[in-house]
Amino acid sequence: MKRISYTQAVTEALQEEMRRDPKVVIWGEDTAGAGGAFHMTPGFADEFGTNRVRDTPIAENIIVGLAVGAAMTGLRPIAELMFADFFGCAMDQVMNQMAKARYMFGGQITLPITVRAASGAGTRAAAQHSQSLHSWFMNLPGLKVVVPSTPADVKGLLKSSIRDNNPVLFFEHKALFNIKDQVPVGEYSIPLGVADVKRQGTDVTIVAVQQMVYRALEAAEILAERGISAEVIDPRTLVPLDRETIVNSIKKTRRLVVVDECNLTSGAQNEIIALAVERAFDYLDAPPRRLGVPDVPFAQSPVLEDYILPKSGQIVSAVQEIIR
Amino acid sequence: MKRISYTQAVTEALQEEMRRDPKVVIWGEDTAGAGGAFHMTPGFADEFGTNRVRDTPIAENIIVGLAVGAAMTGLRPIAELMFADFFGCAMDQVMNQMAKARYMFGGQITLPITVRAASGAGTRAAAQHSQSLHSWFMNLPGLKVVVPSTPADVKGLLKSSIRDNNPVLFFEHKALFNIKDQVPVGEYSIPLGVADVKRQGTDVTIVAVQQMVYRALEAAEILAERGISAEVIDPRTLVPLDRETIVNSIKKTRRLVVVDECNLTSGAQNEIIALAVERAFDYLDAPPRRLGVPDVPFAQSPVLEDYILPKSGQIVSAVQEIIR
Amino acid sequence: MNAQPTVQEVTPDIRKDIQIALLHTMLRVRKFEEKAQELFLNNKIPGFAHVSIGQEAVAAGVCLSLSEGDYITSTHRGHGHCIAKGMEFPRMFAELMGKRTGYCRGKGGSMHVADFSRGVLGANGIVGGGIPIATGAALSAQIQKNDSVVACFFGDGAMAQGAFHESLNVAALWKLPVIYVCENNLYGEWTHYTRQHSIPDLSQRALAYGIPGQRVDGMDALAIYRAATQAIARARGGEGPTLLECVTFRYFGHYIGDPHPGRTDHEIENAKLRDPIDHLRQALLASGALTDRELALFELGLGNEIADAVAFAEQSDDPEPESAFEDLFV
Amino acid sequence: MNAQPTVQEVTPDIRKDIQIALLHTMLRVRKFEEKAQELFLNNKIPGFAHVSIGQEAVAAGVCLSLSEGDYITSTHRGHGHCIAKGMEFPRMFAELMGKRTGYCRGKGGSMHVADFSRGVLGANGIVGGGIPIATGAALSAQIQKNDSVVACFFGDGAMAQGAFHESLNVAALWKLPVIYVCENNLYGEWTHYTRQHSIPDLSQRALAYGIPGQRVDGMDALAIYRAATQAIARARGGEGPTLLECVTFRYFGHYIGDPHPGRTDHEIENAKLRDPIDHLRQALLASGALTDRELALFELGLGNEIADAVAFAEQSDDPEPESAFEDLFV
Ligand SMILES: Cc1ncc(C[n+]2csc(CCOP(=O)(O)OP(=O)(O)O)c2C)c(N)n1
Ligand SMILES: Cc1ncc(C[n+]2csc(CCOP(=O)(O)OP(=O)(O)O)c2C)c(N)n1
Ligand SMILES: [Mg+2]
Ligand SMILES: [Mg+2]
Repeated sequence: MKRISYTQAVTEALQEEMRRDPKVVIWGEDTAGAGGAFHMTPGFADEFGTNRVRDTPIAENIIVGLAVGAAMTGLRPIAELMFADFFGCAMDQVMNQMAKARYMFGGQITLPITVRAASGAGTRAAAQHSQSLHSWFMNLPGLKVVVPSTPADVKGLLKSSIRDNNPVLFFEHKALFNIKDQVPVGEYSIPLGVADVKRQGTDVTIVAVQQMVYRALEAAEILAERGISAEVIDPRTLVPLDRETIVNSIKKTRRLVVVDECNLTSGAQNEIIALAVERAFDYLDAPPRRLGVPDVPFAQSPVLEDYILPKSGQIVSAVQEIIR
Repeated sequence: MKRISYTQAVTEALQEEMRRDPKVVIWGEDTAGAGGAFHMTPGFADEFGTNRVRDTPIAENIIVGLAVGAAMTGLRPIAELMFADFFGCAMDQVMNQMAKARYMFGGQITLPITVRAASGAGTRAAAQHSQSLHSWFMNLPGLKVVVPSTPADVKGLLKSSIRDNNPVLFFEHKALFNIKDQVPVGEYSIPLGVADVKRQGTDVTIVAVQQMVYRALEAAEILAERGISAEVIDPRTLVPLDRETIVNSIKKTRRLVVVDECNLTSGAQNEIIALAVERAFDYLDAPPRRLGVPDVPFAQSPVLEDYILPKSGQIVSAVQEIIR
Repeated sequence: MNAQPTVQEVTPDIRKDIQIALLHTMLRVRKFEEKAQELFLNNKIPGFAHVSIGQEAVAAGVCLSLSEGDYITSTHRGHGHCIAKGMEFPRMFAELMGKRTGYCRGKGGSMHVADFSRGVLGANGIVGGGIPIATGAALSAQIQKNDSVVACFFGDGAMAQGAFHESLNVAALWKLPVIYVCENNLYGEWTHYTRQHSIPDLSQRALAYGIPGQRVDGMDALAIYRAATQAIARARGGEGPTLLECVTFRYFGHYIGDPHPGRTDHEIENAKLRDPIDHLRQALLASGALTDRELALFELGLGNEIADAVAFAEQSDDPEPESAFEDLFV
Repeated sequence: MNAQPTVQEVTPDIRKDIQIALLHTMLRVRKFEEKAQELFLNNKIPGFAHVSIGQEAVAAGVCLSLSEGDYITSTHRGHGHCIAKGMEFPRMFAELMGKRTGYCRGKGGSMHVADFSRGVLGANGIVGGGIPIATGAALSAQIQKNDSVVACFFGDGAMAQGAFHESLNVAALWKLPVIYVCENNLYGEWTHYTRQHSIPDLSQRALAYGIPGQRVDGMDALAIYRAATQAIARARGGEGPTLLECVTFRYFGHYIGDPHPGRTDHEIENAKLRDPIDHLRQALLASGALTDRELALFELGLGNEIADAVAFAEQSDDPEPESAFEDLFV
């Protein structure tokens, strides 16, 4: 094991896959010359050449569209969108082309595409640079959706995403960029569709994603001090979703709290709630609870941003309300 | 009362509002010269002039962007996107500008915009012309989302949408265009945020949207023959959502089935399920059930399209499974 | 556009067999689409379908300039491109009818027909949706250095989409091997292109990207063949993209069954006087390059081929309902 | 760009008081942003912020050509536009610091500052995001026949976005009263614009829309004022949009704190030799239009104004947490 940051994990995964497979190519705004807006592709242009590593103009629809056309004709592209919010500019190619092409064309092709983007709040970047959009993409058949929380997960899941023969949206959480943790040395990958139980427990299941995993773990510490044993599950990929692990945990703990950065109404949280009532209704000793961002955009003011992001204290309260 | 079609109801609402308020303007592809791709603005250019009624180029992002800029500076625009799928091309202006502008700017302005688009499946139009995207927009704070099922609702809700000082997405369901029904004569409107109980019942609450309202009513007929009394609730607007009416119904019937055309994973159905467990968990005698489109795009083949669209028989079965 | 009919000379710079192939291809497209219209109006084809009758010269002229390893992207009005690139009638009809033997197993229909084995990267139901994809395929050819060229078809209407601009800028910047073929049939749906674009000569948009732009008579298969051959050679030679605007006309409405009331009879009849098939046929017959008998035999064969293809499609089964769950993920 | 410094003559075609106002406006912008940099680096400004130091001539030249009822849309690098259009320091600083007294009550910050009472329709965090909005405001002015004109600012990078193309086509087609002002500071983030665009002279993109395009020295406030005044008169007269490309330079990195390592010292020093403020100041002093004393007094006043504004902003409270729930729906 070695200790690296979340962004270093991205870099290593990209680099190893580009070394392994000459069909892997990467492009985005400032990817080549500047080594990436978030410095995740440093020196890539030198190592792999500007044929395989490219700076694109600022035009997100073509950034994704290039990947669709290239994947149809034999490459394994990685497209960088910088901020997830910029999916707005790329949405036609994402929703009407990339997600649907294999299906519409009766399975004639595969589309081994990875689209990477930084999502999430906590950096005072305001409404247009803080969104979490995974609920949308879970509701768009044809895409896999990956939401890693730790450096080790980032590396293992990004390698699997690149190798996957389907389009994958890979969300890197901005507030976690500088987190450092142990990552296995040498070749390894983590399959898509396998949740990780980040903490074992018996009294309540907390399902949390990305930044919220850390807040859930903090909450679990506090709860432990109060004699409540919380199990924290990080789904790691939302499509495919490891329904078994989640359902089994709920059957064991008989209580569920879901915490995510999606806005509450029609957020990804609901999928876990619906799963619980669909597959474990009779096991539930209390109503499942969802925590998320209230239905407003993010403001730039730290006071306002912090106020609407779920905090560990709220997770603790939610758990205690259903374990009375 | 008089009997008119769903599309005639659109036309009447648009026409009455344009007559009432000179600030109301409308544009879209073929809106003026051809009277609309779906013939919902016939003769508008003649009556209101090509200053207020315009044909735009085929460029959805600017169609919405024009509305944002125009609303900021005193107009009350109606933007036509033809098919809801084309939101893909307009998404930046929808998600990063229209939905957020008032909030980002600290409430300095209002944005009285109505964006109309035809959504839903059932017309063999395949993957890029059949989507139901309301789950996404429910998860995008700053927009109201309207999903009318009957000509009377169309007319009353469209008039309210146009008069509303917030951005409203108004979805017209393609499969209902030719449905005819009674509509009040003379001026009337229906407030946004008030569900309609389309059929009263005591044994189960069925929440259904647009085309699915009709299938739910069919199911309710069949269930009635079998001695089960179903209440069918049409939320009519998803943002704001009339949570009271739905929760009260669930408390009364103690059972819930939700049916909608969103794909199942992270679909709008989940919001109703989450609502039920949040506000009526202790009343539920059985797990709430959701019906929707499985997680695949629509195919052109009628056999395939019909296979994945929820049918009244499935609603009946779902109800019977939870009323054993 | 000049509405005066003139008998064309056999053009010496284009080989006779190619001229005949152009005629044959146009006839194949025309007959296919006439049959598709009939089938649609008899409710044998579900959903939407759009025919390109009148515009066949563009599909034929461009696709016959391409090599086998080359690619095309097409549009909602794409039957012609598909057929000219070698796709076969039986599976085309089957796809239009939503049958399991169709190219896309009934999932695509007219607006999403594709044959990747022949380099057809798909029709597209989104106006402008194929332009970035074509550009990506060209980037792929450049990266893989495999000598392929992409022909990207789109309508006049599509040129207003942001996707057009983003694509041409990148293709020109990187000198990608792609040619952009605007089929300007004067209308996007029912609105004249001059009411959708701020300049009357759309080929001038090439100036914004520093690439050659050329306005071509879209009713003249030879002119298109000539322009496309040159543009493709340029693309293959690493000199980058070209924008061709082929000015043409669709004889029928926007979709099958649409009367397109906004056009005058005069406008339509005028265009028909310049019918691309009639003209090339007359020229080839007049010059002796083709005999009446050869042509009659070809048309007979074509008729039979169509009849067989329709029979194949009609006799094909619908997809298994459960196949709705196939073909999404690998 | 010519790097040789030359002393400018006072230009006779622009009134002296306007020339002085241009200088004052540029100084206001420069001093505001120098202070903003300092505050940011002292962690007084959260989030992102981008300064336009070096580019002030564009904001001043364009905004001083506008009338009060006119509008602008701005970008992520928008302080200059806002100040030149009359927004005031105290609420600007307060907004950057996320305070409740800010123009947007702390919700917007640097990237989303706006003042609708002065026609500032918002900075924008989306590259190209303001271009459709400006076009919509111009359509609104045309429909309401209220004589307003819109100035739409964007960077060289934004010109690659589809939104640019869609907007210019519509504005040109309908002859909307808008001027499109590209601030070409040679870089989008850290990539030179010639590696983002297929043509070196971005003003040539106007040809694609049939509108005038003009490349202007973006370091010369008078040249910009002249070009903008003409374009605005044209727009107000119903003749439609103009594209102005103002070639300029940002002295600092992409965002505050960014070193922008890809540029050479030589490149930066060369640009500074052409500093828009220095040049106009020298010209006005040399010609006697302005005295040293007048200038010193102005700068003194400006310094005080900034100090007071910062004090106001620093003393202002944060927003009430609950105000996060306000301002979404009416
Ligand atoms: C993004 C998008 N917007 C609108 C439409 C609806 N639509 C289908 S075809 C068409 C006209 C296209 O015009 P043009 O590009 O000239 O092609 P043509 O039909 O003339 O061949 C329109 C507006 C669509 N399919 N996709
Ligand atoms: C849609 C979108 N894509 C990318 C970005 C990230 N980004 C912010 S500023 C910028 C560079 C913009 O360049 P330019 O338009 O030249 O403006 P400048 O910063 O030079 O003033 C980029 C890529 C963004 N904010 N929005
Ligand atoms: Mg056309
Ligand atoms: Mg720039």
